[in-house]
Amino acid sequence: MLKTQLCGIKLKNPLMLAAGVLGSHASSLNWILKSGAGAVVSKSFSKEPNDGYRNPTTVAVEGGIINAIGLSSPGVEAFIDELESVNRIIGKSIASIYGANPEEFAYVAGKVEDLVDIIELNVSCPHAMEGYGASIGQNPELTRNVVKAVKEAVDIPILAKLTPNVTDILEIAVAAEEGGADGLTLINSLGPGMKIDIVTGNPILANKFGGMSGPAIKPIAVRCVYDVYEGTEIPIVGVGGIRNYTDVIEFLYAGASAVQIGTSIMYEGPEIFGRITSDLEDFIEESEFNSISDMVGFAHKE
Amino acid sequence: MLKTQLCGIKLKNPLMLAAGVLGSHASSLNWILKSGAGAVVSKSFSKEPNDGYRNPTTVAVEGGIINAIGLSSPGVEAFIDELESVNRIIGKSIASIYGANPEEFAYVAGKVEDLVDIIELNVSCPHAMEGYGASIGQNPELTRNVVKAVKEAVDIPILAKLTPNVTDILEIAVAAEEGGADGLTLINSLGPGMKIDIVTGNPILANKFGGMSGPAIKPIAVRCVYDVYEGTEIPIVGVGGIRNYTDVIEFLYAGASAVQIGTSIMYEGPEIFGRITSDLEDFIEESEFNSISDMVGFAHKE
Amino acid sequence: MNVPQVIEIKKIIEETPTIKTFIFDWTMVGENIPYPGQFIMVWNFNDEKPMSISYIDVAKGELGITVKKVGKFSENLHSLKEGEKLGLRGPYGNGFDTDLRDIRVLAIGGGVGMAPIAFFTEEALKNKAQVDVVCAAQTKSELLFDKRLEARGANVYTCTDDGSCGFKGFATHRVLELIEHKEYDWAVVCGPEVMMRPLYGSLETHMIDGEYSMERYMKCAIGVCGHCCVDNTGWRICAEGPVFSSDQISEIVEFGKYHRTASGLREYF
Amino acid sequence: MNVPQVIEIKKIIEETPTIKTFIFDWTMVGENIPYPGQFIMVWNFNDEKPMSISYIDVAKGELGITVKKVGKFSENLHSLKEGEKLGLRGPYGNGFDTDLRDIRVLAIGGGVGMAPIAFFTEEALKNKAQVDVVCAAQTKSELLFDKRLEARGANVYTCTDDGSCGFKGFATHRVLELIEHKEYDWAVVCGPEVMMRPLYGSLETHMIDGEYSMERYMKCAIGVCGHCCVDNTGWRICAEGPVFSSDQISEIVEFGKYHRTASGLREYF
Ligand SMILES: Cc1cc2nc3c(=O)[nH]c(=O)nc-3n(C[C@H](O)[C@H](O)[C@H](O)COP(=O)(O)OP(=O)(O)OC[C@H]3O[C@@H](n4cnc5c(N)ncnc54)[C@H](O)[C@@H]3O)c2cc1C
Ligand SMILES: Cc1cc2nc3c(=O)[nH]c(=O)nc-3n(C[C@H](O)[C@H](O)[C@H](O)COP(=O)(O)OP(=O)(O)OC[C@H]3O[C@@H](n4cnc5c(N)ncnc54)[C@H](O)[C@@H]3O)c2cc1C
Ligand SMILES: Cc1cc2nc3c(=O)[nH]c(=O)nc-3n(C[C@H](O)[C@H](O)[C@H](O)COP(=O)(O)O)c2cc1C
Ligand SMILES: Cc1cc2nc3c(=O)[nH]c(=O)nc-3n(C[C@H](O)[C@H](O)[C@H](O)COP(=O)(O)O)c2cc1C
Ligand code: FES
Ligand code: FES
Repeated sequence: MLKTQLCGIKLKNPLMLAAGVLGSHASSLNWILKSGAGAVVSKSFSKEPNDGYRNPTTVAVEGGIINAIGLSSPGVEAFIDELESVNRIIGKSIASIYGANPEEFAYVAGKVEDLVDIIELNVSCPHAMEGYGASIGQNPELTRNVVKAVKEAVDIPILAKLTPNVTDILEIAVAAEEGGADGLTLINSLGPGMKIDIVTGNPILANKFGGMSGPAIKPIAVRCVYDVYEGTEIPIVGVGGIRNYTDVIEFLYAGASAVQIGTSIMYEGPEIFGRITSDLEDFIEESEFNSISDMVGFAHKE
Repeated sequence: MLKTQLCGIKLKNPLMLAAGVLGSHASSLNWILKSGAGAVVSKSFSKEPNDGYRNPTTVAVEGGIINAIGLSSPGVEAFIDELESVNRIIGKSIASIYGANPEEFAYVAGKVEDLVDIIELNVSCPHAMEGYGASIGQNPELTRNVVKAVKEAVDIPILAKLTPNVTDILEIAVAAEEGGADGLTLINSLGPGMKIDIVTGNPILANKFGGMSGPAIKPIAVRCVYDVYEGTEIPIVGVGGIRNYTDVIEFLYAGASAVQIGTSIMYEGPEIFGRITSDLEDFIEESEFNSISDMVGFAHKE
Repeated sequence: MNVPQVIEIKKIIEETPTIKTFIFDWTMVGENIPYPGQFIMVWNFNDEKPMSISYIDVAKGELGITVKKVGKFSENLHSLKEGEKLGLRGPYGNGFDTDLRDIRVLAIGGGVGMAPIAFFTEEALKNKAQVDVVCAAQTKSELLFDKRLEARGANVYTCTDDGSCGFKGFATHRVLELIEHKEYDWAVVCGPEVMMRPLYGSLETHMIDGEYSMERYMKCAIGVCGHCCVDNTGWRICAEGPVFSSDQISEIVEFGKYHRTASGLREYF
Repeated sequence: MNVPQVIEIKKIIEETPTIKTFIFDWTMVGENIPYPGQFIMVWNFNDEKPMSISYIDVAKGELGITVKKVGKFSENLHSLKEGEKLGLRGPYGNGFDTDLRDIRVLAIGGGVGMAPIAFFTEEALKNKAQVDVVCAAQTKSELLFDKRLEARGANVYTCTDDGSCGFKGFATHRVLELIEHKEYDWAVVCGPEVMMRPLYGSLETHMIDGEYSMERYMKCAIGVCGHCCVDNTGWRICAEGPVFSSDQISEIVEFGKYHRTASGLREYF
């Protein structure tokens, strides 16, 4: 009953694992698929290996966490081994990639194209090294160019994952659409934010600030999806703070065709996928909807 | 022991009421002053009366609320009556004003200059009517012009209150500083955000989206203060999610000279000012600090 | 709790030509269980306004509000049918003291002000108070909850502006007559402020303390916006109120004089 | 709880030339009370790493960690004095089963792997288990907690690579000798994986089930980043681990073979 599709890719349900959460190894990706996710997004990886930031890389805040993992990545060559072991029979596999310029993005995308169903472009990490992540996604021109280069390099669908940390997310979304994105993933983590230890005066994260995620960011993510739905034509994957089936419904109503779950895995583990799919089935059964796609954009009705 | 000063104005403590919370009448402003606040900021008011948005104007979200009151205001003439009744002997009075252009801001500021100690410019409301609020504060040029016009019109200190909903808050802060702001208030409510009712599909707020406030936004507010402290010379008033003395300390360490408290009044009423001042006194007594000003910017130490 | 729960209207009762009661299923646990004097915010998907709780049944898990048709919002509610939905959040505010065993109470309700008075009276009676109710309306057909409270064991004294129920005159007159002949320890009052103001005077003169329920324009109802604050104390009607003691009323200088509109402009009664 | 609490080092104990124990005041309530096998994240205001809890005293409200000097971070900890501060968050992870009344337990610790083994042994003894401890180190002066556990009533068998304590050889050899002559119902193991791997083989051959504590590079320690997940099950060392049963170990194909560095690249042991 939860069957749906995204950019022509069939999904057994609209729930996906969000990038960077339990996504570094094929083993954890497979565990999430077995737990009921319709698709999994890998941790973002790059051409060359990268250690990421020193610890502390995460700290709790009200309603979630802030993190500055710093895009640690073993590099595409090593990650190919992982992607080859993802069980694509029980669910779909999405590679999240990052790079410093269109060429790097295109290179990495080309390397993994045959191993995954969709490629997600991380142009939105709020704590990436200078030149990476949000420094691309905060600029419509750079965003358009990265999307365009990857679009030209691969034949599978590509999602551009955007940052909410801009004056006008619709402007960036339109640029990504123009660049040829098949869909948009909204949103990457918020802020960034900071937490300071009151005894020593030290910002707790080694990187000082980090992206905020978890239930607290949901209202912002839902608004981003709502706004971008009105101004673009391509499908949207909603992400940010989902913890319950009601949160999933909010995102669908706002205009998302599918959703991703990240931080909430911290509260109850991969089982969250099974619980939400079953709650969602119950909801649809009792509702007047016949399918997930019926629900997409429902909040925009007159 | 908590005595400090802001833009040359003496404060018995660094705690202020934030604009728009219990700030529409002299009576509630006086209640807050009696409860221990060092200063109170009025609800933002304008030249002409404005009803604001239809209800619902607030709804709870994880870690706070979203609101779209819509800058309701009885207009400056009526508000003068309120300001005249504020008890400026027990604490300082700050007028928050808004307008559509530099002239309106300057007009309203001139009208109330003699009745208050400081004027705060709301160029940052995330749910204002087109042309007001954040549509000014998201543009460095417009921000500079509004600040400049008010600076020329009045002789008392002026604070520019900025929105976090921009790609680079430092850029706007610098513009405000260039315009002649004596200080900066960071941050207005976040997002905006949206909450959708899952039964009917309606966005709950009548305005559909609204600014997010409360404990959940604190990490973002602290980071904004930290960043702007590094890039500007004028004092900063920190606001966003303060609920405890530890939150106040985080803001001081990040670089705020004073702080404002808004949404948390919902949890325990005006008594929050008395509780936090007393906790803050205890903290300083046991610490190596001798004054509030010793603590300002402590997180930037080497 | 500060999010509207969308609930079907279970039952609609036509109380008078202009007043209807709407009954909803309501989860009766903890802070969700309302007490008399509290209100809920009612969202009709276009606007949201406060309504006093006029009825509860804890065992059945039911809650009722009673709405008078006076303007756009209340007219819309009156147009709804059973099975249609409204969003409810609350309960909000403080409530009347009902712990009044053996106390001789005079409960006074004017017009739809009888809504919280009816709920109060039922609770007070359960707590073994002796309750006389003054039920005031413009005309006989508009008398609200007089029969309901009589059936529960209260003495109900009605009065109407046009005398159609026997006693012709305002609640003030009815009350004056009563308190000159009967002893009361406590009064509970809800109605238009133009009615409550003189009543307050009379009750004070007769040294009858009590509680008064006030209305002010509400936006948030959760104590943040400050729109419902009253002069000169600054108390929030939605948090410190809507019910105030006689002593508190004496500090509310705007009581009976003015309130504020949506913009915050004062409007004199 | 997932925020470092900055706490003064109350006491520092030099256990061996390369190992120190750090004692802190710790609020012992609810989920804050650690059990053996759990770890905390230690922040020295420059980096943050996992350390097993080696000691608690619930009555006194004390917790201890025991750190071996091996690199930059641990060297920095060793340079600290009593009264200086560290940030601690946790406890994290699952723990060893200590509910082992009358069970004959063989507890095996290699090097600083004795840290959780010591805490385990004390708890298991309190629960009336019979515990034999194999305490392995490179040389006699590096033997950790052998005296402490003997004093608590465990039989302690030491061994060192250089034979300086009598028995020359690895923990594996010591254990083989023991299990060929004595009956055990349960084993508990912590140490380098190059030690645990052959031990696991021997214990399986002798049909001795038990629990093994593993280490992997940790970033978040709260089960989100996925950096500590192991092949092929995907289990998180910080959440489903660090302690795994013999059956679980058989599913962890990388056990004793490889782990991952900060970037996520595999590094073979
Ligand atoms: C604590 C409280 C309890 C109430 N209980 C009841 C009740 O039990 N039954 C009942 O019929 N009515 C009750 N009201 C009044 C109700 O909230 C509405 O004001 C009323 O229904 C009129 O709304 P309207 O839009 O139909 O008419 P309108 O013509 O739009 O309004 C008439 C008047 O209602 C007042 N009003 C309008 N909006 C609001 C608002 N958001 N908050 C407060 N007052 C407003 C204004 O004074 C306005 O002039 C209560 C009000 C308060 C504050
Ligand atoms: C669950 C767990 C419990 C531990 N308990 C103890 C203990 O009780 N006592 C003790 O001395 N050590 C313990 N460690 C090891 C400790 O966390 C450090 O790895 C060790 O102190 C080395 O750090 P270093 O920077 O000094 O040396 P380095 O030379 O920087 O590191 C040496 C090796 O330590 C490992 N390491 C480095 N950083 C981390 C990290 N963030 N997470 C995990 N491993 C890392 C790597 O394999 C690295 O190659 C534990 C590790 C884990 C995972
Ligand atoms: C620990 C952590 C690591 C993350 N790493 C990545 C990443 O590598 N690439 C990416 O696009 N997003 C990354 N994100 C962002 C998430 O994919 C997601 O957009 C965000 O956390 C909001 O969703 P949530 O609230 O469900 O976690 C990371 C988030 C967390 C918490
Ligand atoms: C109900 C409400 C109304 C507000 N109205 C105003 C306003 O009129 N002018 C303004 O500058 N900020 C206004 N704000 C923003 C607050 O002043 C403050 O910047 C924000 O809420 C963050 O602080 P907090 O988390 O302590 O509430 C309002 C906030 C709330 C919750
Ligand atoms: S209605 Fe907002 S404070 Fe009462
Ligand atoms: S260290 Fe992040 S999941 Fe275990």
